Amino acid sequence: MLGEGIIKGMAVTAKNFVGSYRDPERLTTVEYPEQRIPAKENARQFPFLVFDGDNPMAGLRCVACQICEKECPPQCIYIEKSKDKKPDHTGKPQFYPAIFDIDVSVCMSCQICVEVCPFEAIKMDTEFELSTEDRFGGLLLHREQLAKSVLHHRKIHPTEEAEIEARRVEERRKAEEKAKADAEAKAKAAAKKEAVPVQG
Amino acid sequence: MDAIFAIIAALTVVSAAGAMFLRNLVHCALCLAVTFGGLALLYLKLGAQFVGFAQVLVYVGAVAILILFAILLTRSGQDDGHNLLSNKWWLGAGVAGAVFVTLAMCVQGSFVTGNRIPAAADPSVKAIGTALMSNYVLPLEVIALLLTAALIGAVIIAQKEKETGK
Amino acid sequence: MNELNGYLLLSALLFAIGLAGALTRRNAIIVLIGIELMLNAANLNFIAFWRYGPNPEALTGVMFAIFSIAIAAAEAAVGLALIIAIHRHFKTTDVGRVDRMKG
Amino acid sequence: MDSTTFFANLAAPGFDQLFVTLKALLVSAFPEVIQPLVSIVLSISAIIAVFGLLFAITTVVERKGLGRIQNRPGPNRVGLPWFHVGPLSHLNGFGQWLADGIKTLIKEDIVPRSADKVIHFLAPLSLVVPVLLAFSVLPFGRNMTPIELDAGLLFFFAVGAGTELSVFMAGWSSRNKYSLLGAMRALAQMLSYEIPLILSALTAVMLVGTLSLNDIVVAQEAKPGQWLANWHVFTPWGFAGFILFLIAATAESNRSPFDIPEGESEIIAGYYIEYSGFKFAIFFLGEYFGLFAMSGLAITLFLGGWTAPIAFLSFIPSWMWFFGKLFALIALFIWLRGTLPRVRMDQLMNFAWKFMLPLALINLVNVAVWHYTGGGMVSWVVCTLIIGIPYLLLGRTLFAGQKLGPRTYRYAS
Repeated sequence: MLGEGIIKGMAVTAKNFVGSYRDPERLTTVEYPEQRIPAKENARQFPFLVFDGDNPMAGLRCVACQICEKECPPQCIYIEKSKDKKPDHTGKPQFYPAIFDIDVSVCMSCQICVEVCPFEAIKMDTEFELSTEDRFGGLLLHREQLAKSVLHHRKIHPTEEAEIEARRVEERRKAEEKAKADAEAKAKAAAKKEAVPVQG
Repeated sequence: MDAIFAIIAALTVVSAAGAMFLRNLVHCALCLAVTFGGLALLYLKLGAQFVGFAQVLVYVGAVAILILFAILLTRSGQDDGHNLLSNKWWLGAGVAGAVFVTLAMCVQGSFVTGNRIPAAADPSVKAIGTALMSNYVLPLEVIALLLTAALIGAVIIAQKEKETGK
Repeated sequence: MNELNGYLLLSALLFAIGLAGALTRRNAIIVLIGIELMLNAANLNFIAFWRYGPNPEALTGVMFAIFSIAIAAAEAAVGLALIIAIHRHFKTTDVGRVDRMKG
Repeated sequence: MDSTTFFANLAAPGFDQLFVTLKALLVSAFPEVIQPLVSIVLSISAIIAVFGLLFAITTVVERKGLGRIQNRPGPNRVGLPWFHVGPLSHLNGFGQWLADGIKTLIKEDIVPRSADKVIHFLAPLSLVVPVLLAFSVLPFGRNMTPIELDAGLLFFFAVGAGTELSVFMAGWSSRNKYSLLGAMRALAQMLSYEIPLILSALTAVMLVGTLSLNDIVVAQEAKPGQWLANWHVFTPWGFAGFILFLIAATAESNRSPFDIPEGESEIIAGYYIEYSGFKFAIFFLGEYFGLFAMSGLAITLFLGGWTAPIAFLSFIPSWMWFFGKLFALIALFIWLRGTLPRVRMDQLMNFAWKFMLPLALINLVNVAVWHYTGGGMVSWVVCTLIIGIPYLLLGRTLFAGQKLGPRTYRYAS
């Protein structure tokens, strides 16, 4: 009969209308500034620089190798190498970036810089609230703004960070072993050196 | 001769002139709608409420819209600029002017129009309805027939070409 | 000048404007508009004479106006249908160029 | 209504006649010469204020209601400025209309370069003025008709005709193909649905025997000794007429599901695509005022106007009944908008000419039958059959040859 479908449809909408008041679970809207959906693990916005420890500038993993600067398709990274060196996590002396700028208004979030980095020093952030009143200066992030603790990365990408952490522990262990072996070898050599006169 | 009549009359005449002599046909039709509205106001002022509202309903609501549709359907919204008036336009204008002068002289010279006092009675809608259903029932039926015939005729005329073309 | 004269003169003026338009313009639609204007001028006369006439209770003028409005509506419908048919046939609405009897 | 009636009502003050008394008091405070003028100005400002506010509230309620129908919360942010403390600071979004109004007021008014400037400017005005005029004959309560006209219904439809012209003016003057398409659609739709609208309204006129809207309402009031009011919607022909009127009114005021003149997904916004800022707001206002006026007329003709449905409920003031019914009808329109998808142009025209028009004509006969059979049990059965059988038959033929099975999708599912 004509009109039957209209009445059925109106019943459905009425059910939704009443239901949305009685059962808040039905409301799919997330009221953003107050409520947020936790970011998915693979979410990515713009890159940031990882540092270890408490001091952001001292703990930067970046060694200013400039691979990311060369690979970046929109060329939004600018790096200047330092004159001096400082030890990295394994204790090896490395350069560090005196200037590390990313223009996030140019960045296209392609993640190539992350993929090419041999030192796990640059990672993608999930931070998206970057609005600023100055569209040139405000969106050009310097290394002080870019540096974020490894703890932050562990929070947003736990799986990946666990892998990296394991690898780095391994690296450190190897470095230590090597150091130990070197030390032993040195000690042996020294002992030999010492022994030689005894023998000799 | 009061101010309200003067205002409405001026509006009606100006828009009627616009309806006749503007270049853009859509403007003409819109001016015509204003003329119809002005006439409806004059009817109201004369105490013929029913006729005034019927005028708006039929003329502004239907005839003006019909003319607009016709203008758009025949794509004559913009005149091409030349040949706005027919070749012997001065003849037509002369005839119209003569008609007006004659009518005006008749009106002014007539004894019938001398100092009439407007009648007081406002016709109620009920009185009009009763009259339509008693004294004027035959014209009413004829009008009904005419309207039906016009409806069917208009449809057939407008459709004719299409059917033969098939 | 009394009031009835004012209405009658206005009606005459409207009639003359309509007549002038219908006689001088080339476009068929404008000719139709002119005819409508003339009909309306006549209606105004009917109403004015009814109002200032000897016995307004008879409603003769009002009835005339009502029937005239109905006829004008029918006339407009048929007239515009004719104009559209002519336009389909001759591809013009210029009354001066619609001069052949044979289709 | 003239001032003598007001003074007569002064003798019987009460909640029911609150506004009438108030107006009489205000008018009597002015000198005799300008009293009619003051009375008119008071009526006009009351109408504009009340319906303006109603329009504002309706826009918010509509958006919230539609949101709830789609399981969204709807606007719930904008509250009053400078009051951002306490639990009521957001007003649950009911300050939205103020923000929208301010926004449209201060937006740039863009007129297309090739537009017909004068007509482009006049179009929104010529939409709002007739619609506002239409309010002047609606009876909002007992003795609360702004102008008591003998031919009130005719006046209502006559001024309604003016809106069609303004739609055309807006569409044509914008020099935009979408706006012209929208205007032509709107005109075709309005002209087609005006016929069933007037025919279904005529049923009430036929039975009551007057075109005066106030008299139609008085005729529907419960007579002494009756417990149920004589609302026309309580009869078979009245119910059918009400439904037909409601459908035609929906189409006439371009509301969903008959909103193809606006058709956002096809022709963007129809005839007011080239309007921005305050002119757009006026169009919006005009549309809603048209809806209110149509709802008011439906209430007056079929839902008993300002009368109470049951006799002992008449202690509630008459104007409250009117506005209560108005709110209910507006809610119904919102509900319909949230439920039904937009129809196609051919469906729309078929529905008007092949379904609405015959049914409206049959309903006219139905009223006559009801009148001459006296309204008893027999006439109930006969009248229900007279309107019911054509409804079933026409409904069937309308869908003849259409397969309306469950919808299948090629790629989804």
